[in-house]
Amino acid sequence: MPKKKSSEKAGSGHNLARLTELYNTMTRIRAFEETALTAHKAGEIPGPLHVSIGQEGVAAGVCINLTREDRITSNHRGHGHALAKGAEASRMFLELFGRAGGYCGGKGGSMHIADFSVGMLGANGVVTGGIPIAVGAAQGLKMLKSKAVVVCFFGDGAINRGPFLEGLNWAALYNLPVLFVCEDNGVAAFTATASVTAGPGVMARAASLGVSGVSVDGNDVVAVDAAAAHLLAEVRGGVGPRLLHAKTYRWTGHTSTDAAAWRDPVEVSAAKAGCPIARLKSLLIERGAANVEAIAQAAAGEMTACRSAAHAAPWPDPATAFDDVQDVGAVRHV
Amino acid sequence: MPKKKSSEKAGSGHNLARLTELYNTMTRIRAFEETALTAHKAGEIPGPLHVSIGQEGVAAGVCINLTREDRITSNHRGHGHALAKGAEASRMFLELFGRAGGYCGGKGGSMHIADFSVGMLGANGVVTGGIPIAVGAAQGLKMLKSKAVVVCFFGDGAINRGPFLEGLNWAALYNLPVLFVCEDNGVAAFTATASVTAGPGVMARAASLGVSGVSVDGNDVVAVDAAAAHLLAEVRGGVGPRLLHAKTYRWTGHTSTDAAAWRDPVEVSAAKAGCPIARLKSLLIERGAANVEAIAQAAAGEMTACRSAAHAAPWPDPATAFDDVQDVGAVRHV
Amino acid sequence: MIDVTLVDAGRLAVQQEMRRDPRVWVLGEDVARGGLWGQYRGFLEEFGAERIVSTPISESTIMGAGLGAALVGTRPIIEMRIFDFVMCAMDELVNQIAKIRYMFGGQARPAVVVRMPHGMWRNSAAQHSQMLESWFVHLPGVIVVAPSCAADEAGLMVSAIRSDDPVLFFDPKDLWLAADRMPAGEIQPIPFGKARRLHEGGDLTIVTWSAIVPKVMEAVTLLAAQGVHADVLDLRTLWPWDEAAVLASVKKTKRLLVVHEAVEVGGFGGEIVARVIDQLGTAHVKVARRLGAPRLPIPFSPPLENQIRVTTEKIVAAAMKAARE
Amino acid sequence: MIDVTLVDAGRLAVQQEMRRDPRVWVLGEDVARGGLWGQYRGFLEEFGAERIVSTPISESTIMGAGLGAALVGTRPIIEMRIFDFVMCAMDELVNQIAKIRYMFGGQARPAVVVRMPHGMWRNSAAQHSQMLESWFVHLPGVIVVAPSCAADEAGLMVSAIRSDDPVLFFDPKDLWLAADRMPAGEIQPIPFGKARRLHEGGDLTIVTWSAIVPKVMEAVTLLAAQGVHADVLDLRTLWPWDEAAVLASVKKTKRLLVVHEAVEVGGFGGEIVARVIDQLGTAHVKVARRLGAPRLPIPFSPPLENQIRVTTEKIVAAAMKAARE
Ligand SMILES: Cc1ncc(C[n+]2csc(CCOP(=O)(O)OP(=O)(O)O)c2C)c(N)n1
Ligand SMILES: Cc1ncc(C[n+]2csc(CCOP(=O)(O)OP(=O)(O)O)c2C)c(N)n1
Ligand SMILES: [Mg+2]
Ligand SMILES: [Mg+2]
Repeated sequence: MPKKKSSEKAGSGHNLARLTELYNTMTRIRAFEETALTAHKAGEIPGPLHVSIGQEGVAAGVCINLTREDRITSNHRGHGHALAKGAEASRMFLELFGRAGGYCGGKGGSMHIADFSVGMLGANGVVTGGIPIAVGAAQGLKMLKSKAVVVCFFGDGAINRGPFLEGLNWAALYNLPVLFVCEDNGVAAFTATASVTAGPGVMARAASLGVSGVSVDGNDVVAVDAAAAHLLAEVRGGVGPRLLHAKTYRWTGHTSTDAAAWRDPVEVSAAKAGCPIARLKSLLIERGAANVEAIAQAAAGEMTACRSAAHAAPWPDPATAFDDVQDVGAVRHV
Repeated sequence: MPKKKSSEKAGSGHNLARLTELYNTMTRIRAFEETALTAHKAGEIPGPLHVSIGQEGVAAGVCINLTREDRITSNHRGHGHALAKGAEASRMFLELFGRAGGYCGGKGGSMHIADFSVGMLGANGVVTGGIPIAVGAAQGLKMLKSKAVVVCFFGDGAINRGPFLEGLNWAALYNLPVLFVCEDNGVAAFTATASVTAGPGVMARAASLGVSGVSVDGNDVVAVDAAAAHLLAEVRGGVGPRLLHAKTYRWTGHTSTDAAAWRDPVEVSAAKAGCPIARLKSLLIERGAANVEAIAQAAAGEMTACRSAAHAAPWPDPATAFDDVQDVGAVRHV
Repeated sequence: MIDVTLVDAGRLAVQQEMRRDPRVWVLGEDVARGGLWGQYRGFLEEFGAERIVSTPISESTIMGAGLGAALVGTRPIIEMRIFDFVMCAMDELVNQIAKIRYMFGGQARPAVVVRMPHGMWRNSAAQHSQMLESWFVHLPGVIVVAPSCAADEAGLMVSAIRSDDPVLFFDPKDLWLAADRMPAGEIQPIPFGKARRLHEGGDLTIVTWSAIVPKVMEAVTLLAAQGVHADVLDLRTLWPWDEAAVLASVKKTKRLLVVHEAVEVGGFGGEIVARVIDQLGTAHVKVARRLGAPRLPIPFSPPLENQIRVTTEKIVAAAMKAARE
Repeated sequence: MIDVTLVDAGRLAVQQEMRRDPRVWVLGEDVARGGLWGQYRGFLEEFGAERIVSTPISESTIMGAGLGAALVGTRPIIEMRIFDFVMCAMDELVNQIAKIRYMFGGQARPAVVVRMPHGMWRNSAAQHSQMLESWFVHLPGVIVVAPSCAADEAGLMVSAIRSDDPVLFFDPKDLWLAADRMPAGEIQPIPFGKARRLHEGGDLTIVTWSAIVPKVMEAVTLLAAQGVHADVLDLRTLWPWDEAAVLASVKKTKRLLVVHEAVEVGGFGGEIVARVIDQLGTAHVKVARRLGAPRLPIPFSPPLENQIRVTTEKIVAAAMKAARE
């Protein structure tokens, strides 16, 4: 049965340093994406851009419980996951801009950011694409006797694709160290997920595949942190996979070019009123934190600088288009 | 919650004619497959052959509740489904033998028998292959305002492939007239299904996808009939899809060339002792049926005759290899 | 003539056929909302939720359910959003749709249209830019359609919907929203297997299709200015393809250049070259060559993408070489 | 030399490499039981259930989990049972494995071997007999291997396991259990991209691979008896392929015949013909032609299967024509 974590209790148990760290991560994600959106609208960023504004609590609350050796897989809306796992904003911006020095040398863009050096095994342009990869990574780590665990982020739209069933069954079967995180923002692209999803939902689906878990208010980062801490402790203990179901809300459209006129404005206002960052900020102020504004300002400043740097950065050498396809049988010219 | 149907009650409610019809179907399936196995061993049937000896109660008990307009989809082990749905044994034998006049003109063989004229939409060589086809057929029938329903047969091994999740969610979502029938013989090819399946099983998986159902002893044909009647009445009533989980046992190996040395002989003997046909026979004799032996003999005679006829039948004209690929863009010669 | 984009042209064709035949319907993600490009705009209002069915993200079942619905007599248009996601539904397409009529000895008629916008769509990177149309030419049981202009999008769509064979319909993503014109009034079906001659010339034959066609035409203008006159055939359908028209043209020009956006290695250009050589003999052909993309995934960054794209300049250079060699 | 089947040869190679490198492991259906053909017989006993992992019927995840496990440094052999089922795992293969290194700018190394027994296997019908190896030549990011004899099965498997690139390894189903011989002792890796010359001759070049090779050799013997001497190259790997060897041979013979079991239309033969014509020019090639199957699904019944199969007689006839024309 899903347990509901109450934020109050967990929050009071949290020390100020941890809350501050969460706040720092969340404001950095927010600033990153707001800056990226502006840059995209200004024509500085090519291709599609999927932002997760409003969902920052999930990435921050989960990843604060991970070590560098732990791995994550992500989906098409992965900036927050990458930043929370420790990827550098500057190299992410370079990648968004398609410049030299970006994480993928300009080959990936927003939808394919990865930083293997911090255990971020990549965003993915295919819905559920990260699920089989995550369970395989966990299987490999187990084989190598590593202590690391894997966190697999996906959206509520992903639970209607076959690999969801296959991957959870697989992880439970081989008792793999995976935390599945369903970021449930209620929509899949432009469609309300409830309108295309039968049955009682992701928790029941997971339970039927042998994966138990916890459902949490994803906009309450303290609750997310507590639930993730609890579940990851279980996963590290070797009990097999677990699921974290985080209910959240996406403030914006599907991509940066989707003005989201189709969204109910009342719903959007309500979500903004319950902003996860504002909620944490109140808590921090209540707990006597002095530097809250400074953190947000630093985040904004950092991202503005990243944007400018990316804008000024050189394009990749066109010849690099031929690199990193394969060692044997690589082509070198048109 | 799964309801268990008790055979005694249902059986007593059955009239002798219906029990006799079930017996006739089951003995015909058994005779068909035993004859086919012998023919295969004698080298008369090319290619792989998957028989369902021991599982006849499921096909018979379900299909007795169908009209000719209802459709079924099947899997790689589909002789019983086809016969129970009304396909002709003679044309099935011709197909097994690869002869002219076979259901597919010799193009399909055992794994691809279909008889659209009786609503048998085909066996399938891909595990879960019939699931999306079944839900789509139901959707089409609904659109055409047909009263027909669709029965989708699959094995316990199929519940670990993605299309199981997708198909059940889909059927529940669009409230489609489908009865899913999981023929659970405990094995998938050569692997005990329990050893590769996490969680509480097919009923829970279906429930999590919004599909409720009934679990039944698949070797008790009277119970299968009663459960299928009940579920199909619901489905015809427009409540959406249902699941029938029929626990059964496959006496033989995966294919006709698998001697099944890997099976526990104690288990096999126990299964044979609980033979679904023998059980029904006892019931019939108890109820005073006079013609039981004659039915079994007639079935054996029919299938022997089908075998001989198939053996003597002409091969298809080799030129027909070029027929029925496509209308436009068809090739006519090598 | 009316001013339309290719999206409009496709929409008008589907709408016309849905009005004509109540068995025609559409299933796919977000289609009730009008589709990703507006190719089904207004359909929910006109045809209702039963004939314009927004589905879960379940590609296997979108494809497979379309097949099942065809088997009972409806005529589904299976919208796959973008071609790359067809990789999630290949069993249903390759093992089921393409083979079911044959395997069952003619009993099944999988009359589906599978709509798969394909190819580059600026800076969408490796998982949203693929062109693998040549794969399906190699797959028995299907028709392969790849239009490059509004009139063909419309006329071939009408044929696709009326076809009893399964039709793989590749909308050209990069041209999808380009301005174009097409005849007003009822859309007439365009037969499969007939190429469209875009330019007459005696110096070389250029065979091409899909999103690259406008670039080829730019190149042809530049070539003409330099005194090289190309015979240009837009194949429009890759299976069946208009071998007769290609052979007739190469007989005249003796020089063949196939231009496609897809990777050159293993692309459909090889098939065309091989057939031409086989049918005409090497003695009657001076040059037979292809121009396609290098064997690389599609990169994201504009200069990288430009580096590997088939450009007008590359087409001019290749055509010049083929004509003069 | 030792007497082995191709199954044995593959087994010995995998065993040798699993002994050498503890990071190598196998996942797939029924593999702990030894695999469908016994290609992993005895592995459970020797390597334990962690390195020979019998999986659920979950092709997407077999493929995708293999990739994930490679990303953390293990070296999986992904056993797909038969090629046709790869259609259930195409997203993981095409959109993930083939592109991940490139998309991520070199960070990922998908060092997997995907094992896919392919082709006819008498009377298994349309869903269990396909050969689509040419598709993967067209797919950037992968190596394509298709051996035809025990020594190649073994030596190429060793190379595949040691490769940091993803290798698609097509075991030839129809030859799988045929008796053959291979060198005793440690199995040496065979480099990718080197053809094997099976016969020397000056009258025409035959390029071939996989299960059809023994039939080609039967034909070559019959041709020799009629005074036609063929240069025969077994490509062994289709990407990279030994273009240099093929060009050298055709330069000598001026006549090329590609023979493959797969459908001729859109098959890899077209690529070979197109490259040869491109590189040598039509003036230096007299004949360039292919022999493959007609564009049909594979039927079940023996006479129908025989009708569409590439047979020794058809090879002889095509070679005769190519040599004499
Ligand atoms: C297999 C596949 N189908 C369709 C798409 C197109 N698509 C991209 S994101 C998306 C919606 C995903 O919804 P969800 O998983 O809830 O993530 P969210 O966008 O809400 O963060 C869709 C349908 C895709 N990328 N991959
Ligand atoms: C997608 C796919 N994977 C693997 C196979 C090979 N295969 C054929 S039958 C079978 C076992 C199926 O088990 P189950 O569904 O329980 O049916 P049963 O054989 O027990 O009747 C397997 C793995 C296949 N046909 N299709
Ligand atoms: Mg969502
Ligand atoms: Mg079973």
